[in-house]
Amino acid sequence: MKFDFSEDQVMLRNLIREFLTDQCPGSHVREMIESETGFDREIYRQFVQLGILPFPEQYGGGDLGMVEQAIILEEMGRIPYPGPYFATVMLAGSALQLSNDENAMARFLPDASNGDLIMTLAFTEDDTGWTADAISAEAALNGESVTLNGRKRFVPFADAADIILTVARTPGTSGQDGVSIIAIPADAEGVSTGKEMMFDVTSRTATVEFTNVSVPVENIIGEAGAAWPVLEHVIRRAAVAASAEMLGASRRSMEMANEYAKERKQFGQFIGQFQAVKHMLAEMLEKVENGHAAVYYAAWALDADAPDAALAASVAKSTMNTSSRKVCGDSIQVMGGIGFTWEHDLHFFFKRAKNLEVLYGDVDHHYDQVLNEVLAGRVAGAGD
Amino acid sequence: MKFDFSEDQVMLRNLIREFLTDQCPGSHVREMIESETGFDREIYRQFVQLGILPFPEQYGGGDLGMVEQAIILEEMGRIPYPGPYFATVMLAGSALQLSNDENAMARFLPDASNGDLIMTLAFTEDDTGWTADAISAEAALNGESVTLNGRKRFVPFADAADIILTVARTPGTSGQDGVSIIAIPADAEGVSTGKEMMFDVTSRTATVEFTNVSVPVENIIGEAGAAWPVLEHVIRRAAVAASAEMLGASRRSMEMANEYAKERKQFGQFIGQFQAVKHMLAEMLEKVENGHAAVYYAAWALDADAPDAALAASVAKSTMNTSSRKVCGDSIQVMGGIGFTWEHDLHFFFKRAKNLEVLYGDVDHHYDQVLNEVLAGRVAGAGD
Amino acid sequence: MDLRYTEQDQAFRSEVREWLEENVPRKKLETLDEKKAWHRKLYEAGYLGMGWPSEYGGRDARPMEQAIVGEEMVRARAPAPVNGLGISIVGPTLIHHGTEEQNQRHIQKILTAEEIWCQLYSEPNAGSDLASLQCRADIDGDEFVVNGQKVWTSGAHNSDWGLMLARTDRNAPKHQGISCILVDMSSPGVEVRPLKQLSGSQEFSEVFFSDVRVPADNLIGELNTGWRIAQTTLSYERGGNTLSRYTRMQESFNRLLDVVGIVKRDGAALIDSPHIRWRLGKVYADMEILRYSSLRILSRLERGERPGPEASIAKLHYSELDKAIQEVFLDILGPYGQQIEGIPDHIALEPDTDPFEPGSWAYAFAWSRAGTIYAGSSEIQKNILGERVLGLPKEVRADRVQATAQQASSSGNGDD
Amino acid sequence: MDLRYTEQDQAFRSEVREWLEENVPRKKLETLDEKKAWHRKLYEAGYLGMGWPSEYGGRDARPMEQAIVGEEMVRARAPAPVNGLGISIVGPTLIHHGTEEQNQRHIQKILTAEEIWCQLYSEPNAGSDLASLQCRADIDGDEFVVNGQKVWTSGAHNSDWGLMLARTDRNAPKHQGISCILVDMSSPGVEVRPLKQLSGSQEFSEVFFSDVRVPADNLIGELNTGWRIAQTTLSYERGGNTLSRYTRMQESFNRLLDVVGIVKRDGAALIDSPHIRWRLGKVYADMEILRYSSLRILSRLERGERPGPEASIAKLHYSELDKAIQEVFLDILGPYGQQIEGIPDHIALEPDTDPFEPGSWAYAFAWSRAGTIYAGSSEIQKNILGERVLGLPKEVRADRVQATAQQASSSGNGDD
Repeated sequence: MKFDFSEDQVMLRNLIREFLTDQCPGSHVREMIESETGFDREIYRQFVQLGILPFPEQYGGGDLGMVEQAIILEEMGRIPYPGPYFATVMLAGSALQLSNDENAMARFLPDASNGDLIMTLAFTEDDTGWTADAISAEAALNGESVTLNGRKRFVPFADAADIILTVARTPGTSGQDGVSIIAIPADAEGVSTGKEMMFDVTSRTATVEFTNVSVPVENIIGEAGAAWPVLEHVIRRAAVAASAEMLGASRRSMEMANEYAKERKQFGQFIGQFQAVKHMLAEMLEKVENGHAAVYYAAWALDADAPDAALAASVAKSTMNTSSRKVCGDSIQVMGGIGFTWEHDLHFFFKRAKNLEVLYGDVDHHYDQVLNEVLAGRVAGAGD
Repeated sequence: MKFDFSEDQVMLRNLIREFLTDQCPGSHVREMIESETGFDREIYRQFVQLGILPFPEQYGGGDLGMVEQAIILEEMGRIPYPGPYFATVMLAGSALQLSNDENAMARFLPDASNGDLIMTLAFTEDDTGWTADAISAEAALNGESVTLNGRKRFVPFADAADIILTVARTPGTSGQDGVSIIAIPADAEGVSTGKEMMFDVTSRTATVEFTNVSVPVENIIGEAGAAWPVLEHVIRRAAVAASAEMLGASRRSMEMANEYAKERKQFGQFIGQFQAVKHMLAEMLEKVENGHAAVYYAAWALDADAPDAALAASVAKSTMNTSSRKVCGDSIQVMGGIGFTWEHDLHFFFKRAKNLEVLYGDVDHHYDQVLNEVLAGRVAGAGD
Repeated sequence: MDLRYTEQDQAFRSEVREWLEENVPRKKLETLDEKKAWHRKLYEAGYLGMGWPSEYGGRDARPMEQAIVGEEMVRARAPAPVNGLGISIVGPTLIHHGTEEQNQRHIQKILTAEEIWCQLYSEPNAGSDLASLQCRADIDGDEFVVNGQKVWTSGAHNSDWGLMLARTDRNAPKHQGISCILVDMSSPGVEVRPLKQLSGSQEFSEVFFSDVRVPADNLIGELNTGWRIAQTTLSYERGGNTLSRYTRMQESFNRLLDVVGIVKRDGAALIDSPHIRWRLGKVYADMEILRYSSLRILSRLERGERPGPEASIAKLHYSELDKAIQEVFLDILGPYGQQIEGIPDHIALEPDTDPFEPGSWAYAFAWSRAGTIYAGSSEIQKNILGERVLGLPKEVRADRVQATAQQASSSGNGDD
Repeated sequence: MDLRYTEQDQAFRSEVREWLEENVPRKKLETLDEKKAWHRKLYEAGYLGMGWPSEYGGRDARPMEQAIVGEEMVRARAPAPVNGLGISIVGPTLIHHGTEEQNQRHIQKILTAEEIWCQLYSEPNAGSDLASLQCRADIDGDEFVVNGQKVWTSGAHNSDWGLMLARTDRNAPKHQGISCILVDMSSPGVEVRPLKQLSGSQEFSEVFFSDVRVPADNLIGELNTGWRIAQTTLSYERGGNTLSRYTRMQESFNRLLDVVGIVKRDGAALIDSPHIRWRLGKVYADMEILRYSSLRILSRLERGERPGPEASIAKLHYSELDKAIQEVFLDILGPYGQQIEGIPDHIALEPDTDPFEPGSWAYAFAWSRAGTIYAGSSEIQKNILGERVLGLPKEVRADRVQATAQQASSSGNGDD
């Protein structure tokens, strides 16, 4: 029973923190979010070249586990980093890896590992759920090609992506049957993107319309019509990854509020001397530390393929969904007016956490999953 | 627009408060709850003879409205008064009044108004819901008599009651159809009661089993098989009445905690000087004052037969359900160890409020009702 | 108890509603002139400053009539008057504390929006602890010389005049060295720098004062009595306006009801999700409580009572409630609730013409986070309730300890 | 990170489980002798004081092994050892601070329950502010003379000995005048009065001391160092036991799962209510967090770290969580959850043999309200976290202000 990070993991965290605080100070985050694409391509390239990717080594990755990805994403949450790492690596990359489609991996992962290829996953539609019932875009097989029609919303970094892994179903199917993942080049004929702008200014998304987009059948990732189990696993990984980002955003937010409470005086004393503020911060600390336990337990469980891996992922996401709104929100309350200004970085964390709350399952979705796992007996044994 | 009590209403409140603080000090409450029946028959008799009942004057009542009953019940909650007022007047009495069954009223209300007759309503069964679906006890008509079979649980003061108004359905019916209210003498053959003891030691209930209990058809209150609309109305009144009791329990509880916070010193200062305690009490005050607005609005709406009367009743009950647990619970937290002793009265309020939470609809039930009323457009107009 | 609207009130409501239907601008007011024109129109219809005495251009209207106008304006999606602070804060302050000359000079122009006003209270180091403000107004002959900085000044960029709290005696205990002064915002030495908020919009400014000369005649009331004047002023912010806050929430709720009938999640309309139904029921119940308690406050105002410390309950309640409700709205709406651009028409919070809320759920959400901070944070309100309503002893606080120590030291060692 | 149990731990767990299956009493322990016999049996099996050094009858067991025993005892519904405070508090205190003679005299008897111990700390006026205790132990020759009152003494009526904090110097600053003393509860002048709790049960007592004479040899450590000793003692209460608290919650949850499959509300099984499913999912998620964080604490203990102020997170977390969870259980169960007598067998919380929880949901609910008050209230824990973990400055508090004033006054007016 070792809950602490290994030495390698500590080194990884230090490496990432150093890189990001160096390359992405608040001033540069502001530049990036004002820019056309919303991120800095050069920083992104350098970042993925740090050798930290979960992809297999033969495709240029670092073969790192989910615990390591959680460490990386927690650090990203502390900036919060604006860029397509999550989209390329945690969404599209996970879909390729978990599909076990060697051809597709060989085709896309080496370039992605270089930072030359940006990918994303188009899952969400007008229906914003995270079960197979939410999918209605249609992919029709016509001999050697497949034709895609449908509209995807909130596609992360769709404007920047070269490849959009798109989730669609065989016409006439429903539920978990008939779901496929298809690699669509962003410049394919019939693909058009529409602007979205979110409350979380550090994340970019777009609406993508697919009108009779035709690609070769080789672009289907894994087996046609049988992608749901893969997607379920992708969403689970994404939920844990998002939880890690929310943890980073929460902890950084709390640290800022805590520093402020030690410096800001009102009524002749530091505001951190008022119990109202002190106790609020103590509650944040409790939530952050519990969140740490939840995120890393879940990441470990995925790596270990533990029987309670799905349960732990839902515990982590539902917990961070409720904690991060409280921690980031109360940080604003502690900092008062200054926390409400655009000039202070605090709102970035609040917004990033809020955005991640509704992605990869809200609390309703995950409490449902938790109970299902419990009723199915997929819980951790007490060592037996 | 007058939200304040009229002079008569203020006088009524003072009368009740004086009577109850006089007759039911904490010491006597303790004696009553230790006694066989759980209440003091003589005090009960004197109390109902104050002329405060909602029954029509011709049957010995005071013809008072729901606002007045809320005033009375709020005062009872401040003791909290242990006795069958709620069961006799608000449950059974309401059922008789709302049934518009003149014969039944003439038969029972005069004695009830004297305090000679104690009545109760047996609604809850093994299924503890508050819709018609919860009812499965059967009442079969055989010519001039009706035969009752079934088990009722949590029947208030069933041990003391002379008449048990029992809710049952015609065999073969379901839902809101076929529901009747039947007056069963407690000493009828086939009636047996089983002991229950509740966390709320100031309220008595019992399990009542009906085995082939046969009574004349005249004992059916109102029209046979058509009692559901009446019962729905009875439950609505009971929900508002219970909210008023919870309000009284909450306010009294808060007052005690507030007094304690002004007297108790720790770390050289009054604990009410700590923001943790001060803010907790301020939040209680907010809840209590909002509860007051909710309870009396709902009571007024019932009296005025306002279009939003059902909505307001559900708002009041759901609000007091969530507020009273917080107010009474935090009072214990403020008072610490002393609040956890049996010798201090504080726990009586906590327990009474907890008991009332699950009666006449929990929050799930009432939030459901609220939305239904809103979707049906049965809301208050803005003066139009 | 009688919670019916009187026939008189109902008639008045119909009149207001009719007038608004005919007069509310159908397009967003872009220019300052357009905004002033709308303000003036509202005034001329008798719907601004309506509680003021008729001698000052008001109509001695009852609190209920003011509340009705407030409600109906929300319902009609009428833009707020551009000189809102002039109407809600400055006018009443002048009426209570101004000289005849000051009132003659300003009140009519406040009503007509010829003069737009802002409130110069908060400072970077004086937020919750407003009385520690440091912006100085030093007397020099028959002028004040003002130096310092204000922050969180709403609408400063449009303002002609400001109502300022400034320190006029640096040696007095902090509450006793503050004065209330009228400042011409076009005076040399006044600099306004817009401040961008978390919401992305810029409703507030920082205002800097460098040797700004203000005629001594612009003092309100006595010198060094500004704190007491401001306390009265602040109380105008609380009380009768809670009903229109309720109405605003209800308008959003009704819009949400439309949306949840259309938008689907996991194949079913949102309204068919039991969890969403539960939340909608709870939110509506919570909103109704605000309505009931607003009616209770109005009933007191109608009886002629002034809002006392109990008004803190209303402030605490509606600001915390708004925060909770907006969060629930976003829970229900999923990513659509966080969309600022590109939001489908059938999901958008109907764009009203109020510049404060440009039509996205996210904006309303963002602003709800400010409500528990400004005009006395929730923590301050709880202190007020604890001490002034519940009668709890004041907390031991550094400034009080220091004041006591200074007093003891200045009075010698006599009471050892 | 590696969160698997080692093979060694798994083997140990199987061994413990097997032993408990064979040995846990099948009926409620009624008499003190029966309770002592069970305690002794546990000790002889090696499951009590197992972390103590072997020279004192322990087996130098690892924290994980202790946690496993704790978990398995809950799972097996094993009665708690009657001398629980002796094992958890008194023994470790003696091992760290006792003289060789004191240890020889008591430790073995603590392990065997020949001596049952209680903890004489809290007083009516010393709860959260324990250091303000007033119970006096005055030195008179080679004896202490003890006068005063203690309260919230758990198991006092059965106790042979008590570990007392008493004031031995009334002129010293409050933390520096307290000593830690062993008191024979059969001494003349000791009076135990049972105290009935909100739950209806009587686990605690008030204890009165009138001129009770205690040999000076019974002092633990140095005179007037009792506060420091008690601080170490209190830290034993926190830490490794959170896993068994989780296990207890999980046992209740599993029982609830049985019940909600059977009991109906409005015609449908409780488990079919989406709202109840939501609550069950949430409760389980919250419980899992407690398990994960317990494992994290255990992992630190295994590495040899002592629980520091972070242990306050665990205390705050499990006590507040228990309060929330028990409330949810009652929400789900409706009136059945509040039944104390007459509860149908298929709904009752399975009666275990633990005297603390006599099998009703209501009792567990009632006790959950005490958890945020005793052993450092939630408010105290938040202060500890704020000041000792987050490094926030201490609050301005009357006793500190007074101490500073006294210091200033006793050192003359030098630092004016």
